[in-house]
Amino acid sequence: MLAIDAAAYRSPWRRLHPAVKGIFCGGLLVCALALPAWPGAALTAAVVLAAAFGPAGVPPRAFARAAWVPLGFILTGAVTLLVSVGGPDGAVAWDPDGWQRAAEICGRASAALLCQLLFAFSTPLAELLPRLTRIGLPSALVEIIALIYRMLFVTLDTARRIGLGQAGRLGYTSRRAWIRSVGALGATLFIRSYDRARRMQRGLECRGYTGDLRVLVESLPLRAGQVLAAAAPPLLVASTALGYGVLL
Amino acid sequence: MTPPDTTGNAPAVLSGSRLRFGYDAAEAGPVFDALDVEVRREEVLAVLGPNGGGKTTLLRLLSGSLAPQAGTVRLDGAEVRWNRRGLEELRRSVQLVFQDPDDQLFSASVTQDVSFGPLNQGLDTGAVRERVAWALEALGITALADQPTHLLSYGQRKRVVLAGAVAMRPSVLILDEPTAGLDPAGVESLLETLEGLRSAGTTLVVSTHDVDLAYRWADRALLLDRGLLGVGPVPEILGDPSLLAAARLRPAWGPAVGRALRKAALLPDGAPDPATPEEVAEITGE
Amino acid sequence: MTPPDTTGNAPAVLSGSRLRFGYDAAEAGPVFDALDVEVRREEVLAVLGPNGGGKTTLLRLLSGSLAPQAGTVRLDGAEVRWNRRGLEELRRSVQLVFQDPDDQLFSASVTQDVSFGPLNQGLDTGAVRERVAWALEALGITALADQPTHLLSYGQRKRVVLAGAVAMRPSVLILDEPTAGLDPAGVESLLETLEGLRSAGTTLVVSTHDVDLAYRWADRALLLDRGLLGVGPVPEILGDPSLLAAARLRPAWGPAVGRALRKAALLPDGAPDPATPEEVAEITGE
Amino acid sequence: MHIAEGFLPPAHAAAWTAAAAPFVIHGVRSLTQAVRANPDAKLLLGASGAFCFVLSALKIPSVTGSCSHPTGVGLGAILFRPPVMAALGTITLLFQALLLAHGGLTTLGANVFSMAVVGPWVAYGVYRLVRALTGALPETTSLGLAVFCGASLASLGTYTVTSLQLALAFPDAQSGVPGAFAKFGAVFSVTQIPLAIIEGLITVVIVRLLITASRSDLLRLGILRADAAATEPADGKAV
Ligand SMILES: Nc1ncnc2c1ncn2[C@@H]1O[C@H](COP(=O)(O)OP(=O)(O)OP(=O)(O)O)[C@@H](O)[C@H]1O
Ligand SMILES: Nc1ncnc2c1ncn2[C@@H]1O[C@H](COP(=O)(O)OP(=O)(O)OP(=O)(O)O)[C@@H](O)[C@H]1O
Ligand SMILES: [Mg+2]
Ligand SMILES: [Mg+2]
Repeated sequence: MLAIDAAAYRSPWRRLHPAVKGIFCGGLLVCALALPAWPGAALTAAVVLAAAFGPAGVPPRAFARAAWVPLGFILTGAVTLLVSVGGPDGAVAWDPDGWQRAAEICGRASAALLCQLLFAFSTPLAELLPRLTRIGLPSALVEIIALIYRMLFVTLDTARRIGLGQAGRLGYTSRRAWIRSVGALGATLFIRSYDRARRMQRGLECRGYTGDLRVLVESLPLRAGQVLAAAAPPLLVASTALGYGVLL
Repeated sequence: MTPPDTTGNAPAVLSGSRLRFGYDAAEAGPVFDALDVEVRREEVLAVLGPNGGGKTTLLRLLSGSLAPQAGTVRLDGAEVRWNRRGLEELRRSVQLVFQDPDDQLFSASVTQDVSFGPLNQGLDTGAVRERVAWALEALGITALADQPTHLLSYGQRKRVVLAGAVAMRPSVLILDEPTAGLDPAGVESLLETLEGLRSAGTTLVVSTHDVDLAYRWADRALLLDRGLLGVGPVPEILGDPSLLAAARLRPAWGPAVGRALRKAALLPDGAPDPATPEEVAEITGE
Repeated sequence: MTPPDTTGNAPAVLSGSRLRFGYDAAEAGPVFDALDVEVRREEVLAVLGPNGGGKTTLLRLLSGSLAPQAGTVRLDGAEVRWNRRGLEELRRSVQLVFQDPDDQLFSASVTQDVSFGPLNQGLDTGAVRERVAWALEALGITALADQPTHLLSYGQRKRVVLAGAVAMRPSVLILDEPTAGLDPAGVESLLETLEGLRSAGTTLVVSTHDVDLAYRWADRALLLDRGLLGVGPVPEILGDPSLLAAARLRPAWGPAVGRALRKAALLPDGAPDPATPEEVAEITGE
Repeated sequence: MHIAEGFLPPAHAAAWTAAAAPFVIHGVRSLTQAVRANPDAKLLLGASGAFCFVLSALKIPSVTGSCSHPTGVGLGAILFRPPVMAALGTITLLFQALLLAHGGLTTLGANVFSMAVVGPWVAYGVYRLVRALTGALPETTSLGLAVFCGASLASLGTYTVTSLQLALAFPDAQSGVPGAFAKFGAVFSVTQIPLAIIEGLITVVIVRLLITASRSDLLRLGILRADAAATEPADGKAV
């Protein structure tokens, strides 16, 4: 239903401890943000893409589709850097240094985006969420987050089907109809969500629910070797980029 | 693949040729490929198959709720274009009713919900009002007109959704498992209503798991299990246990009992198979 | 009201006496009043009735998910107290599986979800792990162990919920329309699984609309239409067309065909009625 | 409008995270308190969170012809109150980042500040204000106006804050932060202003339908005045 989520469960990296993927993607993310954009961002992007389409087995089409919206934001945002306003050259003028800044930001942000996407495409949330208590979040909050994750798909499915039903009855043929349809859809979803919560309450009570949603979390081993292997590429990228800077 | 059946002579009102559809690349290939299907004017076509066989997918393709990845859908002989205009035209003639009524009920009251389609067709208030009254009448739920939808029983909700589709006066009504979740009395009264629509000229396409129901009600049957297994007149298709087994369906009672009764000379050779247990009782004279 | 059937001699493991329940004052009286019901050890009891007949309500009363407004529920002869302690005890022995699997699936992964019940029973991690593995095995879904629940099909989710109940090792398993929405092959394989549980000593209470299914599978049947219409051994209850008509159910094929075949001397007088079309074909020797 | 991963310089990302933190911590605290007071609230909160996420994934028409999404911030704040929305909104944004790649993880703080803190407070403030000012009008009109203003101004508020966040990060070479604010504001206004109006309209439709269909829930959430709710017949047809 959600392409990133579905791909994460099929990822060859699914069995890796989330911390390992966190170190790998997080380390590269730091590289993208902290190193000089050239060649730091370019190197980071290259490493991420190689990892994604190589060992992590990310489906390229889904990856590209997911990247589309945030890339659009990055490009739109960067465009504003090409001009300056209110200067001596008139209300709006080309900024001679603008393209450089824009390119730098585009590169940096795109590389960072790729790191985030790789993490999302290889880490199923079902395996990440129960571990959030380990980093000190209150267990009630973690249970709510996990519930939201589960109910999200039920609600999304409902929304999709109601939307299809509305479309079949010509509910999206004009703007007015569209607004009416989305409004009806939103209201129905709210009612359905509350009803769902009540029914789930009943259903879980039969299974002994008294307020705690404790479940068995399978422990994944965190191996030192994997941690080191995950930390190596970011360190390598950092030292290469910094070395490149020194040599220049 | 069985070639399209050509014994009947009613023209095809809706047809698909060489349809292909798959949900995503990761799945084991498309749900079906190069599927030919024909819906004839004023017939009842039953679509049968196991869970995941592709019934819902086919119905959605025929009603414009999914675009085929290859192949064409034709309405009255004209190819359907998958753009806004084309879809709008298709949806004026072909209405799909989902299995779960809650997927299509989204207004606060029955009248409001039934008026949704006609309003979107651009009718004026008077005409909409008429359509709504007529559709509620046709489904026998005029008494529910002012009820809030969330207080209705399952069977009542199914009827309201049907009224919402019928109010758009489609020439083809496609129903995804219309009898699922209804008790036998509910099934009977729904069938009666649908018979009424059909005799008023509506063509019906119905998906179901219930072989016995299809056997007694449909004109033609189409067996689907990720690909066409067979299509033709009901006695031919649903009387064939090996075909049904291939579609992972259990055989129908009617033909089995019919054979037994004929063997026992309780049923003359040319007579049709009994369609219900009541008919068996009648035949044996109780 | 038919008096409680006393032909069998297995002791009642779960029973309700003079149960009353109504949802709210606005409704036309309680769903039922002074209802007596008895579930016997290791039997399959089918609860049948029309939509709104009160099947779900009865199952919820028996499993402690609703408190009766009058009357008592007894587990192994001891009256159930409607406080936390009493309910906890009842739920150790009696598990209810709802019709809609999404009402009981709350966790993102199958193993996590199935472990919920055993953990609530206070078992330690090792024991829970064992129970989960055993329940998944019993339902034939070991391969799904680390699948996310939202990517499963309807039939698979039904099985996961069942596993969640079975993992608590109840002595009575109550199932609300377990076969609704499943295709015939799915029904068969579910029945096989349930047969396995039953031969391991689990008592089963099952609500359904499907007279033929109850006819071929259950030991006793209970007809409910806002009040008890009849309870007793299946051939007696489901073989009685007038009783079924009173419950707004259609007759079963089995008895009707059995009568016809006996009349035609195709079936000896003492032999049981055929339960499936295949059996009819066998009898007529095909 | 979600700020993408890596778009903000690290110092800005950290600063916005720090700015959003107290609100989120307060929200989480009120969430856990609600659960402690009533354990059943857990499932309702789960359902509400899922609702917020799905609401913000609905497609609505936009000027450019393509589809856009509502923020859902206004409706959420009116239904659940700003403190709870701070928590639910943060969770929604986290899921959007990980499941849809809308918004990033390092920019989560900035997005939370605009969409789970400022937006809800604007919505709630405006809603209460308009409600108070229009107390004399019929209940449906008053509620409709308040909901429209609350939802559309919340949407505009988040967009303004985001533009400001971007301006602070990338001041204009000539005119500094104000110039940059004008630039970002202008670029995104093309899509965001019509969206805010449409979101306002849709939210009105939703609330009106809820009044007829889910009166008891709204009463419990305190959206409706108990007295008026009992008498006022609401017509579900709007727009
Ligand atoms: N929205 C979807 N996304 C991905 N796969 C889907 C989707 N809907 C259906 N499928 C898959 O497509 C195949 C055909 O499904 P379809 O719903 O058409 O079957 P069906 O015959 O209607 O089954 P049922 O009897 O269970 O309703 C199945 O394998 C199913 O898992
Ligand atoms: N939560 C509820 N609130 C109010 N009334 C209810 C509720 N649940 C059921 N009812 C009413 O109680 C009666 C019995 O319903 P019940 O669900 O027990 O029937 P059922 O035999 O299970 O029907 P079905 O075959 O449709 O599942 C019906 O009239 C129904 O409308
Ligand atoms: Mg289907
Ligand atoms: Mg029921």
